[in-house]
Amino acid sequence: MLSTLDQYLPHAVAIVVAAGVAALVVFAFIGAAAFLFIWGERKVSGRIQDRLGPTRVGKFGLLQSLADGIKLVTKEDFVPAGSDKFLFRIAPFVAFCAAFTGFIALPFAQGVVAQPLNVGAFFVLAVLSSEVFGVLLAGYSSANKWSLFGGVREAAQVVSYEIPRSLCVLVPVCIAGTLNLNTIATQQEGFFWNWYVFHDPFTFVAFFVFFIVATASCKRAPFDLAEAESELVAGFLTEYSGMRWSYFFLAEYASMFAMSALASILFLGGWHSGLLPFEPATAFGAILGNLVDVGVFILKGSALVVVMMWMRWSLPRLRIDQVMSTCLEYFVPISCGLLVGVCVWQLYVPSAVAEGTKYVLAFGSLAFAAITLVAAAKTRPTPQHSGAFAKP
Amino acid sequence: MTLDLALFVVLASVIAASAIGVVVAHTIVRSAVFLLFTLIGVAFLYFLIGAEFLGAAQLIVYVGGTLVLLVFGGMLTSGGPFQTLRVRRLEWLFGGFVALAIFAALAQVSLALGQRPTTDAPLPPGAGPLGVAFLTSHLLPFEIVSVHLLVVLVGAAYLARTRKRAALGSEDSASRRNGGTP
Amino acid sequence: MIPLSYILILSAFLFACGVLCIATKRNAIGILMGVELVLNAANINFVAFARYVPGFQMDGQVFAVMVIVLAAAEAAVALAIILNFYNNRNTVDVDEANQLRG
Amino acid sequence: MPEFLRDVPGRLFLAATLLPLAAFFVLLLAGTVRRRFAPNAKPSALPGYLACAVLALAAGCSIVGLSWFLQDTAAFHDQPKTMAARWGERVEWLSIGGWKADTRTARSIDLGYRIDHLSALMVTMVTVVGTLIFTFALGYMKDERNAKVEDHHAHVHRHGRFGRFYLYLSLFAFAMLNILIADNLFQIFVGWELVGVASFFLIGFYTERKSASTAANKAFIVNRVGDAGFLIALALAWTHVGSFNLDVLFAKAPTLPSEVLWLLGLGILCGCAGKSAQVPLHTWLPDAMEGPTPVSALIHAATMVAAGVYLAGRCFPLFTPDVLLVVAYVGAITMILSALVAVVQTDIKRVLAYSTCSQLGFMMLALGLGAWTAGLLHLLTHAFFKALLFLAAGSVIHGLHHEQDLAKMGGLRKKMPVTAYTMLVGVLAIAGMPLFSGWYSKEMILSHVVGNAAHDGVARPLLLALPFLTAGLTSYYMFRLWFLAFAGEPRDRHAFDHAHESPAVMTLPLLVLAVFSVGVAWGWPVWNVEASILGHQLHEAQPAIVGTRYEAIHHKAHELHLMTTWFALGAAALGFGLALSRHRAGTLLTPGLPVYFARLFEKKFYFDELYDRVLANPTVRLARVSALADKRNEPEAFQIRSLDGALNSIADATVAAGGLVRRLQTGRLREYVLALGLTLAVGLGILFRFTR
Repeated sequence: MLSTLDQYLPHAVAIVVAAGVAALVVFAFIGAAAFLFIWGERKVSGRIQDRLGPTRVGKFGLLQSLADGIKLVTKEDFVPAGSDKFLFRIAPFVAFCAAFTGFIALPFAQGVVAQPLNVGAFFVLAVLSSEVFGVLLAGYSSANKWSLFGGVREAAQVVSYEIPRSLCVLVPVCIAGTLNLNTIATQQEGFFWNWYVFHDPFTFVAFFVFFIVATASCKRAPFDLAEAESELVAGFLTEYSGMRWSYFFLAEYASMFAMSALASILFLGGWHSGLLPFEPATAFGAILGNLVDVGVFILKGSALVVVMMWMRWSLPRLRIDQVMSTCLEYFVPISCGLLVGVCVWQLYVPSAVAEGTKYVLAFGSLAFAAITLVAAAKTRPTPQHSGAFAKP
Repeated sequence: MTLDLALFVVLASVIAASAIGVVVAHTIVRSAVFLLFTLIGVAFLYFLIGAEFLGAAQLIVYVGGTLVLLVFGGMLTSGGPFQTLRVRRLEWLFGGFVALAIFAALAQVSLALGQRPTTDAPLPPGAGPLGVAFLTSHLLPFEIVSVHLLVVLVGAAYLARTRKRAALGSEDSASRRNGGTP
Repeated sequence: MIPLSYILILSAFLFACGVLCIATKRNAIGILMGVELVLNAANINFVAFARYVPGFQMDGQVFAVMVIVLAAAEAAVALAIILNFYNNRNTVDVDEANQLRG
Repeated sequence: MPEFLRDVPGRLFLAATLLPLAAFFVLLLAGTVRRRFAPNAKPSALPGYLACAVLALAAGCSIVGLSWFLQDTAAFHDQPKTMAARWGERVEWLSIGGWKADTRTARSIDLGYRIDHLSALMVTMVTVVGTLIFTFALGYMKDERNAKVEDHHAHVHRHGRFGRFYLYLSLFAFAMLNILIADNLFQIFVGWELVGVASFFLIGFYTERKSASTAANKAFIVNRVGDAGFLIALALAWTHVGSFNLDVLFAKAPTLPSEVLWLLGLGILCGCAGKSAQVPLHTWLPDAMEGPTPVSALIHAATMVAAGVYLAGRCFPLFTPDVLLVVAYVGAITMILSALVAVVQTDIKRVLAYSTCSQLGFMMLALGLGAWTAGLLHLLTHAFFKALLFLAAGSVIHGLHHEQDLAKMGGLRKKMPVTAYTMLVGVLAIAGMPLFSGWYSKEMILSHVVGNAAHDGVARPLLLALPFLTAGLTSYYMFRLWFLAFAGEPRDRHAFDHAHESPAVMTLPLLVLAVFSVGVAWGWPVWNVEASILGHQLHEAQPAIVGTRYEAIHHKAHELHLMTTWFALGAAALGFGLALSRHRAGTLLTPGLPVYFARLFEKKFYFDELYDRVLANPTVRLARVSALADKRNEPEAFQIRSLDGALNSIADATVAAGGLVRRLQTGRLREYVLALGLTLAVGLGILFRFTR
């Protein structure tokens, strides 16, 4: 796009315009994604709880988010008396900016990235970890005890979970030998057994650990201690209303997708479908191929986001001490072990064994998924099993 | 004015403005927010100069770690909400004078340095060569930093450990309890 | 290309702000922030020289990384000390920490 | 044979040196452990066995090494470089100078060893004699193996110190061996000091006795005086030559300014005089008899006093003729004074101590007159028969339950025949009776004395007369000792009745030493003094300078030696006859001299008193006077106003200044930072202003 623009505009202006367009695209994508995810979350939660979810506005209630949005925009922008007004106002934007900036370095397809960075993985991690600052500020500036608790909890939790998250990111990075996300994804092209998740037992475990830890660092249930309704009213969100409130949600869904996207780039082959022996971008031409790639990538990311939702409505919330000990006593040692393990695997395991492991893991997981699906399809919920209170 | 320069001017003004903000802010958390902007600005300045790895490191260490720690500390130690500690005007005056003097001296040195011919050297090496350097030619600093970090880890944990505060009377602890509510 | 002296002046300004911050804050954590500003100023210089001085590319970056890491470590220890001070004095006002005055 | 030994067989001697050190550390560790875990247990005999075994091993090493060395000298006779490489090694221990800024060249202090005939023979002698003494001590120190020992002199009960004794002995042996094999003065000095320390420990072994601790202190302090001279020599060597290595020193010695060389020689001589108990630093040696007798044997025979003579022999090329003359006179005076004192002593060990002094004087005299081979041969032979004499004396003391007074002995040869006759061998040897080892060395020295006198035309009559006089006196007092102890009728019935022969562990070393005392210097034909094999081997190590400088004297000595032999024999016989006749008359214990002479001899020429008056007492008095100024409880206007006043005003001024300066320390962090910032700004400004 830059080269096209260069033909018509001075270089400097072209760059600014290109940057603006990229920012706009990313922002629009985040908006649309949040729009759909919020609807999706309500539908998923409804289904899990044996109800229908939103149905009234639009087909399947698809426009429910729009209606909510209109309501939020029109609400009064309320700032509590006695709060630090400046901080209270900027906190949601700090949080959103952090999540938004993470998308800058995320490649959606081969070369389809706002700013290609050599240290992409590192950058995404760094930026997403600064999202915590918005929450902390929100909690602090609200002049509300629950908010403060929420903020402090968030800070403690995210700072702790950052460690295993970074270590788990290092596991595929060790195999790839680069921090460039584009290169990492390109290395996984071809069939799905080339994905790094199936590379060896350590990456296989690392993927799950990373996913759980990422969920925690997005402060999603079961780790949503910062906004635990049953304990802290709504945590750092208590005093927020209207548009500022919705920015937090925008930030949350954005960072959920960013994390899922990072997971799919690092472990699940990025924009590679894993089913095609060729690269769509070369086979279908640049535009169509890249569109396919982007579609695949968004699909993968969204699938992981749906899993996060699924977890939220299936698992009970942990206590704060449990959250912390889970991280510091289990995830940190495990991820350290994984890092060491993957290095040892790379150095000392013969290539034949490594290749074999790849197929075993890939097809094993496939078989496991198939069996689970078949078993789930065959099992009908009986009245005894349907409710938690059915048995004393 | 090239694009680089324009971006630099924008970044520099953001950095400078928020640095001033750090100094003049009354409450500690506001200072921290301005410091956040300063640090992010510096990180982007690194990206602008071409030191990508350092920029990302600056973000993850300072913004994600140090600053959160500072705010945390501020929250743990503040006596009440939005507490400020005022400083006398004379101190401001004198401090400002010293800071100005330092700035003047450093600026003079900077200008003199800037007049020397500089070459537009190739971009600083990225993460890969840097990592190799850390394990070969610059192994000693790397080891020193590692040991230093370990020591700091132990030391900080030791310093900040909870101690039995038997010496404190009930009156004091009661006042502390009351101090928590606004 | 950005002239080297511009970057150096920016860092000088940050340094002066840091010193001013240290000199005018009574809150110990504010002083810590001033120290961070000073360290950042130094770091900017390192990175700038790494960019503009041939032969200093690697050293400049290595030193910058060292400074970042040490700053983080320093913040942790300083905070631990401040918490200790707070535990003993119930305040973080450094003007109260004058027991060693002559 | 292992590779590392085949190429550098000198390591055998290195091993012989380091083995006692290893034993020392093992014993140190074991002792520490024992004191920690079983403080009251009965001392075990193991330390003694260990130390003996280790030293015996060292002796084995050195004997193998010696034989190998002798083979090598035949094989590589014309390849001095190969010999040096095979029998010497060196590592850099400390490097000084040589920085970029330092224009002087780098110098280094090395640690190394170098084996020649002298050191090979000496090491062998020390280890062999040491092994025998160690073995003897197993029996002699048996009391120390009790958990509770009663000290009859200090009247205290204490824990046995068997292990500690061998600990010190091992250190002693190591230190001495280190001196012997060292190839540089610095290492010798290290060994030198270690010998001093070990002797301090051993002389003061019975720490509870005041006399013992005083004697230990005396030995240590008097030795320091000598060491001060040695240190001066070291400093001179370092500044003027830049190396401590002996070979380098010898090579550079002719180029040094004469006064430097002179001072260097005197300094070394001073060290030697201290260690070898030469006048005027001889007073410690008789007092050193306070240590257990095996220690005396070790000090007098093999280790400590030998070190001085050894060093004098080692450093011979550094001595100018002037210095050598001083050496000769010092030796002569020591020899006659000690001999005269020995004549009237009644303590069996003290007689031997003074005889040691006297014999050392002999050796020094020999060295001073250029009879290098003769002096060192006497050192070797003396080591054997003096060890024998001391051990025999120890056996007597042991048999008489710690009775040392000759007046209470007599007739003991019936009770302890082995001791008596082995001691007789020693007496014959030291008296210079033909075919006993002492004869060969003494004859060589005396013939050299005569040669020297003949060459100079009796320019220095004392140097001619005193040796013969001393030879006669030696013969007299040694036979006097033997007659008093073993012959005649017992003078103390009680002591005699309880006397008994020592156990085999003590008499066996005596027998071995007796064999050595007879035959160690033999050659073929046996009656030819100049045919001594040992003498010829030692002659190999003689510095070249001796051969050139004293060529004429050697010739004269050779010419006159038959006459000398008769004269010497006459002197010895005269001494023996006098002793015998006085023994017959029963007047051995009475001085038989004018009273004031007898007093002079008994009081050891008043050396101790002189030192007390001139050195010790004034020092103590000065200290007392100085102490007055510091005693607060004596209200003297003097101290309040002058000394204390001055000190107090200094202190007050400091406090006042501190009071002024401390205002700067406000305790306010921010002010400090401002000050720092201001300094930075000003400093930068100045830098920028002046370095543009």
